Amino acid sequence: MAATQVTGTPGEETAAQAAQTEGGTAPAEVDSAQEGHDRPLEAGEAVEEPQSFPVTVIVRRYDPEVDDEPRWVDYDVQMFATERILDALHRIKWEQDPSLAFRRSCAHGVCGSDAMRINGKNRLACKALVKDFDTSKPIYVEAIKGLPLEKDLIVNMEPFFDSFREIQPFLQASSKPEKERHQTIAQRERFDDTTKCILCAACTTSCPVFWTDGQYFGPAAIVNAHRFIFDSRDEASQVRLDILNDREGVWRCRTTFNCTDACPRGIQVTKAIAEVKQAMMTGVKL
Amino acid sequence: MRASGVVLVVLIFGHLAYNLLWTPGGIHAVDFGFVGGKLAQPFWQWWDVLMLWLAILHGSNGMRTIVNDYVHKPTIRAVALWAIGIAAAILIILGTLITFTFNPCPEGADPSLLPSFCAEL
Amino acid sequence: MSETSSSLTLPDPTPRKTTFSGTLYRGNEGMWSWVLHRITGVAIYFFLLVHVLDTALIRVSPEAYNAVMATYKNPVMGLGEVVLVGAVVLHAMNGLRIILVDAWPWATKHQRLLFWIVMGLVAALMLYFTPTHLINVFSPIEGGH
Amino acid sequence: MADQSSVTDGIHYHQHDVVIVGAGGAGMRAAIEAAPKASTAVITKLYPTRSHTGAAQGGMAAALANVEEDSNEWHTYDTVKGGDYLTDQDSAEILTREAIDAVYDLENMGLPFNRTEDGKIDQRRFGGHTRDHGKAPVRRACYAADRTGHMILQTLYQNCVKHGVEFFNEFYALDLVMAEVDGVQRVSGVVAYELATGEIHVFQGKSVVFATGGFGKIYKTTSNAHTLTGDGVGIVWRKGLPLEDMEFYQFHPTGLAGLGILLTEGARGEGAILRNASGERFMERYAPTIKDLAPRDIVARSMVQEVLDGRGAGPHKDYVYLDCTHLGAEVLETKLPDITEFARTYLGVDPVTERVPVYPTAHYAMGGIPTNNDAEVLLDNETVVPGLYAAGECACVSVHGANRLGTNSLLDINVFGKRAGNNAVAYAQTADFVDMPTDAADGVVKLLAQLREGSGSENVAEIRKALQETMDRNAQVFRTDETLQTALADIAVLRQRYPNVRIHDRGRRFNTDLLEAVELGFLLDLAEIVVVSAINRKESRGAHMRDDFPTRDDENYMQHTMAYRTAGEIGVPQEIRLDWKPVRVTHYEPQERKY
Ligand SMILES: Cc1cc2nc3c(=O)[nH]c(=O)nc-3n(C[C@H](O)[C@H](O)[C@H](O)COP(=O)(O)OP(=O)(O)OC[C@H]3O[C@@H](n4cnc5c(N)ncnc54)[C@H](O)[C@@H]3O)c2cc1C
Ligand code: HEM
Ligand code: SF4
Ligand code: F3S
Ligand code: FES
Repeated sequence: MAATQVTGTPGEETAAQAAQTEGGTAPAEVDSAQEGHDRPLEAGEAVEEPQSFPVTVIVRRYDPEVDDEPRWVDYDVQMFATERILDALHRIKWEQDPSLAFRRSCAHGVCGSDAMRINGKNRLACKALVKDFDTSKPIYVEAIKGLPLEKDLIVNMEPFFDSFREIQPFLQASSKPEKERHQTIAQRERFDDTTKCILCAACTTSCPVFWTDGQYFGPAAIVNAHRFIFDSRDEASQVRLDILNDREGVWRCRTTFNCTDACPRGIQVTKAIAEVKQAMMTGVKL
Repeated sequence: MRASGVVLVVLIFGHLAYNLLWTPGGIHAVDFGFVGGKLAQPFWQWWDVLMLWLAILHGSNGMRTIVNDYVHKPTIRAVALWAIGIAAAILIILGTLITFTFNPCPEGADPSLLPSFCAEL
Repeated sequence: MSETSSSLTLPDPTPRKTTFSGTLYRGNEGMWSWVLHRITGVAIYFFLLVHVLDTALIRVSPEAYNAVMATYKNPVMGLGEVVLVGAVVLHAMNGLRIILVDAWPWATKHQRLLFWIVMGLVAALMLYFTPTHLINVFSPIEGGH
Repeated sequence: MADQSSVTDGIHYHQHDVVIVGAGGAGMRAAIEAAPKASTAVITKLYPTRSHTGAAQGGMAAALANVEEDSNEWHTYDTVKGGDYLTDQDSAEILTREAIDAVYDLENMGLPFNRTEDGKIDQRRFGGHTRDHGKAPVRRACYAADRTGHMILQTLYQNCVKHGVEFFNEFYALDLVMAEVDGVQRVSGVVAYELATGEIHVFQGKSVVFATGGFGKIYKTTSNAHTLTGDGVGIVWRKGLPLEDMEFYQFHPTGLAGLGILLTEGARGEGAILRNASGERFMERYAPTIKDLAPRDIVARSMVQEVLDGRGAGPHKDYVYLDCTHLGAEVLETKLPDITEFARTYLGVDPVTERVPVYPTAHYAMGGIPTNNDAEVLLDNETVVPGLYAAGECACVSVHGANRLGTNSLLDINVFGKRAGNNAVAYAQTADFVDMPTDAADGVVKLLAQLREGSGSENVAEIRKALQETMDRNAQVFRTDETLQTALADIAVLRQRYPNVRIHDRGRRFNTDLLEAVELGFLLDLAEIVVVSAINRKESRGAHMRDDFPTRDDENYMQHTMAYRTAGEIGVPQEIRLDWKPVRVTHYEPQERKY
């Protein structure tokens, strides 16, 4: 479809409207590819009116003031394929049971509030699309594992942030430059991956080692240590390596890769951990 | 853990292969005579001792990790850790003693059970 | 006060309980290999305890030693040995994989592939070992050597 | 230093020199100044790293001239012109002058900016930022891929950790306590609700800084987080303090169609082009010189115009396209990775090969709590409330005038956040605590009890949805007296229904049901002020586009709106009095705005 050049002032009718199927990229139903994120929509694919359909969502609920044990509660909600699990939870909260408690804020995967276990895997509810699930079966939603459960899908995040704070997650550099410190593009690239972390805890709470006793620093803390260890401007890499050489440090990682699979930001978490381990053995290579 | 692991691969695979695969008859061949014959040679003595030490240290260390992971009650944890430690110590001492004090041709034993070289003594 | 009423309907006050609590975390290869590594590690450990003790009988008398060794030679134990060796092989190969993943960037990146390589190696080794060993186990005792 | 706490009658009392409400960019920037010098508490309803500053993508403007010639004077000009001459020009001068240090500060704190070949901070183009007074687009936005806000938020939080700032996470400030001392209204502290326990905390502070962010949730389609409900602005309003320029609400041109999730203007800065259904680059008609990089109000308006004229794309012809396909996978993956992923995840559209459906989305409040250049909150056109400060999106300095330029807000939160922190701590070092009235917490206790124990049958979510829908329909990019009156009437009905909301969660712990009801109260208040202010401004300026008064009227309206609440409580209609405040002009006489 050639781009028709239109001249004239806004408001003038143009003859170019017939051409509107180009690209065919309405927010319409796409298909239910199982794990198919990032799948581009074929140009020209038919645009259909989206249809809603019923989905059963089973939420593991817990009210500390009433329940001794968490319990599973089912809800039936009407969903569109392009919606997210967060929309389902909102629909439950806003239309069926307002007492359902969960955290959320940005709703598009950048604030890290809504990590939860959906069908047995840690995801951000706002990045888990209904179309990626088999909706002929119920979808199970429960809190992330390994942190103290507070209510419904809310856990106590303090232990998680404590580990984060322990690795001295801030730039330590003695000189005070007049303007910016310099850093080459390659040096900046070296730690790019780990700067993406939004501290959602999806990784740490997917780690089987973390579940065992919760003492392990956890992948998120290591990721954030990595971000500074490999920053050419930082001078305290050794301090962080020493902290992580602790018995609850990197060596407790058993390379199960659950963290890498869970990270909603696509950070190569296990790789970062391995790089920290290597730095401990052979020194930091920037 | 990792270093001992690498060495153990060689040792254990050698051990298994020699005892179960490369010896004609495999497991059936393993008896006093066979083992005694092996333990009479310094090469196998050292091989076995090293394997024993490493395996026990490696295994006990692994068990220690596992106990630390899953046993949260301090008393039970302490008991379990002690048990692992004591077991490791006993086994290492016992195993080492046996390997080096072992007499392949004990007095008064049925000669048919002994390694063939005993007959030459 | 306004009379507008809400369309909100509350669910059953006693919600239907399902029979289980907490789902199993659905990890991938890495997690299951770790579970296997752990299980095989513990299994081998306990076998090792027994194995050192039985070997110690060699110091007691040839008869005593041969008596325990005889138990290893019965066919049920023979199958057990296959499982045991399987565990050792799996543990060992996976142990090597873990070491590689920690130390070698290529392995970290291609851990999934590496897992299947390990599985392949384990299968190959066991395909070699199992028949050889089982033939020995089930073949009549030739006696002597 | 004061740093004590106690419990009386189930209410917790704390004392800190400086109390900061909000832990977004502005709040934490203030905390970094205040915490090393005085006992500082930061109260925040979200964990700091969950704040919406983290969603900002494109960049932060500063005339560093790292990649091409630039000056802060040009930056000032752009800011003033971008704000359609409603910007207070002395404030804009401060903003652009201190911009340079603000960027260096962040870099020195560790922010990983993208770099140029020679290792300096890289810069990119952004809407409305030009060379030499409008000659051509200029590279002024310092950026870190398309996660600049994320990096700012993380860096500031990291530095708060470094300084050991004391955070009260998931504490909802619900009231401001003021008391009269020697005939002057002074600030005494803040009352907050602890989400985890349902307990009330009273924070006494010598100075209080509000940095609670925006209120995009008055609209349905918005780039703002669910939690941006304007609590801080609402609290100040309910205290009888004025709000400034509330009719100016910015719509960002490129929200993902139907969802409102933002695609940064940085995409157009990198060369992406807006096209209508027929593929025409329509911005050439509306802004011949800088085309797709015109300021947001102009681009958003042009897009809506295209759709109204039937040139929209899609089955309902209700959006246009953002075309990035010519940028190549390389640029998209390295400079715009996040938005590329958003389009893929949420629309199933791959920007590398396909055009992305976009439509304007409610984005940014130019208006808010009026402050002077020292971030001190004003009680009328000049008088400050001693000890009370505001910064960030909740404040109106006003550096953004009638329309904020992209990248100027991340700048605003850093420049004025820092000023607020510095001034608040300086004030705290000289002032005494103002006695906390014994009934300080009563207002909040009453408000919560009223909501919690209400026996009505209204549903919070339904009222909120109705509010958002009427705002989307009637107080959006184009408005007329008629649509605004409709919105006002709708809001009046919703305000009447509000006291009858029913809270289903009767528990104390993590009662998000209760808090959504409280937040709705603020949304209703603010939406009404937006609409009332908009009705009153019978001209078109910046983001405020009146179809019935399509031109700018400097004669009558080149002044800020000041709204005051004269009466009103829950269930009682509010009475709003409007007044004007002159615009401070230094160098730039109003001109027609052409790009
Ligand atoms: C998607 C998006 C992209 C953007 N991109 C850019 C960009 O590229 N460049 C640019 O310059 N600007 C951009 N902006 C605008 C800019 O990001 C925001 O205006 C700015 O970050 C606001 O910062 P803040 O500190 O004022 O508020 P926020 O970061 O929103 O923080 C508000 C804080 O207040 C707290 N809070 C709120 N209410 C309460 C309460 N009742 N009690 C206690 N705490 C409370 C919250 O917990 C939070 O910590 C963007 C905005 C959005 C939405
Ligand atoms: C054959 C060669 C062997 C290799 C290459 C090997 C390798 C390893 C490695 C690398 C680990 C560390 C796992 C990790 O950090 O995730 C480990 C753990 C362990 N190994 Fe071995 N091992 C071998 C033999 C043995 C033997 C003979 C035993 C039993 C005595 C044993 C018992 C254990 C146990 C109990 C663990 C702890 C498992 C855990 O913590 O999850 N291993 N092994
Ligand atoms: S590394 Fe990934 S999963 Fe872990 S906290 Fe950071 S963003 Fe979340
Ligand atoms: S899940 Fe845990 S074991 Fe290591 S690879 Fe990740 S931290
Ligand atoms: S709501 Fe912000 S990450 Fe999901």
